[in-house]
Amino acid sequence: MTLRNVYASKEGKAIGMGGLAVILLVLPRLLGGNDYLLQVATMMALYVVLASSLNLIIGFTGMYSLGHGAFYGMGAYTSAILSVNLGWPFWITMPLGGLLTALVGAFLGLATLRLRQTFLVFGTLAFGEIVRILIMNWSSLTRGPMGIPGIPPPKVFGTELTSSTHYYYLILVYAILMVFAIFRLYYSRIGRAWVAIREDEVAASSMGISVFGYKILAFTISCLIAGLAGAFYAHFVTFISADQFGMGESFLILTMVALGGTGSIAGPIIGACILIVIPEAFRFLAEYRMVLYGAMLIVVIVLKPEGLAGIKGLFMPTTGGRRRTTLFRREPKVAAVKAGGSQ
Amino acid sequence: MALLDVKDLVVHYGKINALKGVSLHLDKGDFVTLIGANGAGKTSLLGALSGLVQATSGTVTFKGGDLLNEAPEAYVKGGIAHVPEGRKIFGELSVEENLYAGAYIIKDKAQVKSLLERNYQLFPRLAERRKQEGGTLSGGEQQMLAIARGLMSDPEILYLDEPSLGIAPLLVDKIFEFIMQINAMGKTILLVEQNANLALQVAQYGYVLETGKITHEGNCARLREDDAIRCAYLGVNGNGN
Amino acid sequence: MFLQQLINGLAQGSLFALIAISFSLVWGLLRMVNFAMGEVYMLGAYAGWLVVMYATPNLGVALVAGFVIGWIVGWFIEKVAFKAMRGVPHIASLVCTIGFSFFLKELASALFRAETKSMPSYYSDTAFTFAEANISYLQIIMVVIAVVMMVLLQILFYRTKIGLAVRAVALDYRTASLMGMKVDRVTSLAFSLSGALAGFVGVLAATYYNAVNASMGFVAGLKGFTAAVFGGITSIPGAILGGYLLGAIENLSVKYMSSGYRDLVSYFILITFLLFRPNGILGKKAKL
Amino acid sequence: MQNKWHSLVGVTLLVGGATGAWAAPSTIHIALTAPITGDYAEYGNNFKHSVELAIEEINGKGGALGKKFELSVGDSKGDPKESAILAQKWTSDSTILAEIGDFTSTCCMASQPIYNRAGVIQLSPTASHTKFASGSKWSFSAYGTQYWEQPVMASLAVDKLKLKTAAILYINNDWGVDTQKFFKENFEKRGGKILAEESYFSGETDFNAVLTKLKGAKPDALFIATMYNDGALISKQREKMGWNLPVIGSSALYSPQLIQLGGTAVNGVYSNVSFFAKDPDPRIQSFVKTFETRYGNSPNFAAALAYDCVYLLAEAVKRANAMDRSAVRDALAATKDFKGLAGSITFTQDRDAIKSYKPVQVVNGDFQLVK
Amino acid sequence: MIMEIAKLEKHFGGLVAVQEVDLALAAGSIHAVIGPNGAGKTTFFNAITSIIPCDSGQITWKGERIEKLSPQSISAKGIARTFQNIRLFAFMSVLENVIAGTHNHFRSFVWGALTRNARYRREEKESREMAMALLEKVGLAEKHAEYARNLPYGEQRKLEIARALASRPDLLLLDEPAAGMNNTETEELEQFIRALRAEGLTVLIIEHDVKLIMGLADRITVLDHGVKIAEGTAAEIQNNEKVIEAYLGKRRV
Repeated sequence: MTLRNVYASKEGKAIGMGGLAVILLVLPRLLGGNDYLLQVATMMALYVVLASSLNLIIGFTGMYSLGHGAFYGMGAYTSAILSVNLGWPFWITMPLGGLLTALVGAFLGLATLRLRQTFLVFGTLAFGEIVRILIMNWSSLTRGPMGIPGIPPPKVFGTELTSSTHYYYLILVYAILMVFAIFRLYYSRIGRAWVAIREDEVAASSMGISVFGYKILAFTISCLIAGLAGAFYAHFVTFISADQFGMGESFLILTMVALGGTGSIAGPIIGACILIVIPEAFRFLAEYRMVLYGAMLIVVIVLKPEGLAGIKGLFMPTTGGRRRTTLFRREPKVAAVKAGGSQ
Repeated sequence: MALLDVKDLVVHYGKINALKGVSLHLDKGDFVTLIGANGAGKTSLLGALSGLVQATSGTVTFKGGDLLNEAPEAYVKGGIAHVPEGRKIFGELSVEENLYAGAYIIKDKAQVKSLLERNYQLFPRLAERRKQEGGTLSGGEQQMLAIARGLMSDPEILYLDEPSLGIAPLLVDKIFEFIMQINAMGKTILLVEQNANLALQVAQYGYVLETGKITHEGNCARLREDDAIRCAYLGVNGNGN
Repeated sequence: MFLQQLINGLAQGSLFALIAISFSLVWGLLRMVNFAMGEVYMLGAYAGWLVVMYATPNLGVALVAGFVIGWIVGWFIEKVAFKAMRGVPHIASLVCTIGFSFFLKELASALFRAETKSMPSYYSDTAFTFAEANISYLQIIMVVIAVVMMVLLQILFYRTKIGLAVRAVALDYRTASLMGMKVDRVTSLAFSLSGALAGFVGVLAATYYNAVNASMGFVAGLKGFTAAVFGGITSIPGAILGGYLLGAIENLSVKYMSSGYRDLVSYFILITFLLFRPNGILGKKAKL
Repeated sequence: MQNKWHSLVGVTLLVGGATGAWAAPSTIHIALTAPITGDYAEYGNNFKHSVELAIEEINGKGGALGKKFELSVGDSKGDPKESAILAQKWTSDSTILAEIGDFTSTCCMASQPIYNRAGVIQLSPTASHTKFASGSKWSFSAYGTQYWEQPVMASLAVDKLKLKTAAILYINNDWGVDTQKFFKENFEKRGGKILAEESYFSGETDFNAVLTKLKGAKPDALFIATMYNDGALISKQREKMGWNLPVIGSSALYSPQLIQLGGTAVNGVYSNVSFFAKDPDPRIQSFVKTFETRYGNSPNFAAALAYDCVYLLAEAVKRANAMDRSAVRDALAATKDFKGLAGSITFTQDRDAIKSYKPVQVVNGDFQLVK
Repeated sequence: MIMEIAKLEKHFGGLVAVQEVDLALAAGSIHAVIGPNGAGKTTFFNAITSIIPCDSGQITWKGERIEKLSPQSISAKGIARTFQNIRLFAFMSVLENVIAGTHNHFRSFVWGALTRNARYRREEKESREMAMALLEKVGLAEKHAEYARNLPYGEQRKLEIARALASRPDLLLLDEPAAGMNNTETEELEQFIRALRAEGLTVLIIEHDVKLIMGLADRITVLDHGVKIAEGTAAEIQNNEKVIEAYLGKRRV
């Protein structure tokens, strides 16, 4: 018996993973050089990373954040400024972007000392907006609303990565590494501490888990990953501006996590893939495209509130939630039971 | 005819079986107590008997009508008042507002007024503090308020969940006097208590609930003499002390 | 000019204050936030605009229309995003209202076409000039409406039976249900009322700015929430106070620093208050 | 549930893959990227409608080189990410000759490297970022940067209206900052003085505060670097404040909606046009009329620019006398004195359009050319 | 004395939950705290484990003052506890709950988790073996893969004890461990606690089941309304007039 056989059997997972890996590796071939689909796949991979990293905060540790767009942007801006202004290579600026974001994330993690639930949502949202406004106004560093054009693409062994296939593989490697890292963290002493905090902070602290320390750790790692993703994005699009990292991005990433399912490894991956594919698949609807997108979001969340691949009942407090359910969702009486009982 | 008749009530919380087929019987004017340790399922039982908790199966017959798994307001309208554990008064509402909240289902303003007056007569302490916020009352006063609030819907049956909880001993006596007084007024009472000794002294009939099942029932006087109960609930050592 | 900024701030603050009340109502009952509140406001504005353009030029009717539409949409959002989802993850409700925000905004954009619609002016003449500061009739009306709304709501909550039920449910819904209060109905009512208020303010804002468009709701919603936290989200007087203060501070901040940092001031206030005084200026004492 | 999603992804991939095979070489296939939904939907729809109209006209006259135009439309939502995805979609379709769009500079610049790599013409009707067209030899802007436009307005202000001082209110985005910068530069070059500058973020509706502050600087004139809808709001709020002074804006103010929204408040506002709907030119008149009857609203500057873009391409194809992407690009880059609805276009070395601008003023609820 | 508590006090608003309580705990003993509902027993526990900070008083643990420490530091010092209203990690498996209890005994961190180096693997193996051993001990080994929330009440209590033991404490605080257990389970629990003492563990227990306490505890402290009213052996307590009056209830009516 494996440690986590609660969630899925290891053999099945291994086969699935192997198959998936093969498909992902030969995808550019499969698509026959269709760069459009490759671009969609690249975006999926990027958002898989972003959503998975946010899941560290929301799904594992049970906190909230609506500032992920800003973290992502911070990584992008740091890397872009360093490489455009100082001419540093991608392989140096990218980790620096991640580190700076992680630092800010750790700082924001301090806020979790005082903020909970919805207040944390708004605290992080306001923080994200402050970052955006600063980027817009700090023209001498960020070029303000003009954005930063001409960000050099990354180089590998002296050759610039320019084709869609290059980018695809680069982000694929990055995404696999990050998801793998998140996976390993989740199934480790650290992941258990996070989940313990999510489940019951008081009990976790009496088990010797430093609640505050692990919350900050979750924020730091999550922001590190998002910052790295931002840096990648900057060198991928070669032009960034503040409006690419606004609230809309934060909403999108949060939605991916919630739709896919909080607290599981697969959830954010599924959520990210769906929310990138759906708008593409709905293109034929023209101006009703986003109407349907919104409607779909509502319907899915109402039908499967824990998300498509989430853990059923997660975040339902064992006592409070149950009582609320019985109070508000009156299930129809089962006639047979009553007949049997009233002899 | 029985006022409240409960048969084979089963309640599950997820996979946990909190009540495993409980049957109770209350006639009009009865003073019945239900004792049991923490976690025995007392609060779940009261919840299921006032619509707060969804039962899996069983019957709850009140005045001949079936109430199982109806919404809480159906119970209140039927004539059941539930004074919850821990008093649960509305801390930020004044004493009077708390009482008005208790009379929520009564449409007739004059009747509400007269119920209010009656409660103030019964609990003069509350009349003195009618404008005070409920949260600022002492524990005993809060318990009185909770009972008075329960009476405001002019119920036929009053559930009292652990009225002695966290209250100074002198006041506990006082509150139990009130409860007996209310019973004497003709209200049926179902008292849930952990303080078995006290409960078995004031009530007429008792049920003992253990891990979701009724293990003993009978006349309180008889239950008090029962060895098993003396040993488990009255703190008297079974090895003859 | 200080006085003029202050007056502008108060007029704008009236709008913030009314939206803040909407947030307070929902917060008080569910300890949750409706992210689609700004979109309800936007739909209210469209309803008012439709009335004025196609039915009657009477502003009163337009305001009523905004109120009604807001009521209906608020009711619907509660039914879908909150009622159907009670006892389920908090985050799901949150995302569901984000879905609504998307849906309503794009629906309005698709139905009414994206361009900004013009709302006719009402009472825009200067009522009087005081130390170089102009005050229009509409500005006075807005302040009066906000204050009247607050008084009406205070009466509703403190002088009526249904108000008592709302307060009781907000404090402890389980115990309230033991009193025979229909928790669902009370929640639904408060939610609808909050939507109605948002719709109503939408018409007022449309009149004040003479413009209606599909994306007008987002900033308004966020500012309204900030105002609510600022003044004290658990209380209606707090929400009103927060609205007026936020309006005044925002407008005065422009006087003393670059307007590029105007929103920064709001967000800074939001974060500061969330961190250090989450019960707002009026604090815990104040209640719904 | 998951299976359904899998199949959905599969279907999308299949459909997407198939588009590549639908190549029909008998047409001139162009793509339009525009914000059909989202905050800029209004402009996106203007793009779409006028491009459709232009293609219909051209095809009605037999197309170019005997080939008809074919259009594919993609909605970018104003989101750079989607714009880039669409860019990949268009560039991976070998039948597509050129792309028109996107609306915002940010979107255009985010997708620019993709067009550049693939060697596909990216012709934006409205991208105004000074670094856009110069960023890639495949990128063109038909808008004309503020570098060309603002001298006209500055000259109007100083030389004609004899204004000495001005205050500037601009929207805080790339276009707004450019507009503000070039107006200021040219205004000061001509001896004027900017007394105050304030910016605002998109989505703002309350301008009372900034206006009151600018009023405090007591300028002779107010320059507003805003789109028409904000311009109307600003004018209304300015009027209510009782602040009357000459107001000068840029070509983005030119829209029938400015007057609808602004009412009497926008009377006297100066703007400039390269496209003027009142122009007696029969081409313009027929365009405006067809557009209005078909789509129910009047075309704005964005519509005219997008319309011109189609004709620019058609002409380039004719001049290149080939359907080759690179030949058409060269021909397009060589465009000189192209007569469009929105004035004549000559591309600079950097593929920005040099255009002619005519100052207009709102007089009694109508735009009139300033004589 | 392994732990000495002096004049511990905790107020909630105007309510005095715990008032100047002294308590000395002998190493290797089973010490019970009893008292009527609302007597402040759980608050007392919470104050000892810093889950709520005490207002005043001193707690000395092996000669060291600990009343100002954080809950996790107190756990690190070797004090573990269970909760009256069961606070398991509901969405973790039974085994993981116990492994989470071993948190403090291992040091591998992010790097170890990412690389799964030798130390990490050793620690994981050790912690799993330790946890499984504990589960065997409480008889839950077969259910190690279930979600904790799916266990019946009595087993959840057992699991909570196993989780507390996983931190290898010197002192175990049990808050009403028998609540919700049936007679057989209670007897098993009694045996289990005795076995723990035999291993050298000190146990401080709050319990309502008087029968269990009387048979089990070496010393009993009685709290009533936050005040310690008696302390002694089972026999002493049962004959203490004050206790009979306040806790067992005088004959009323």
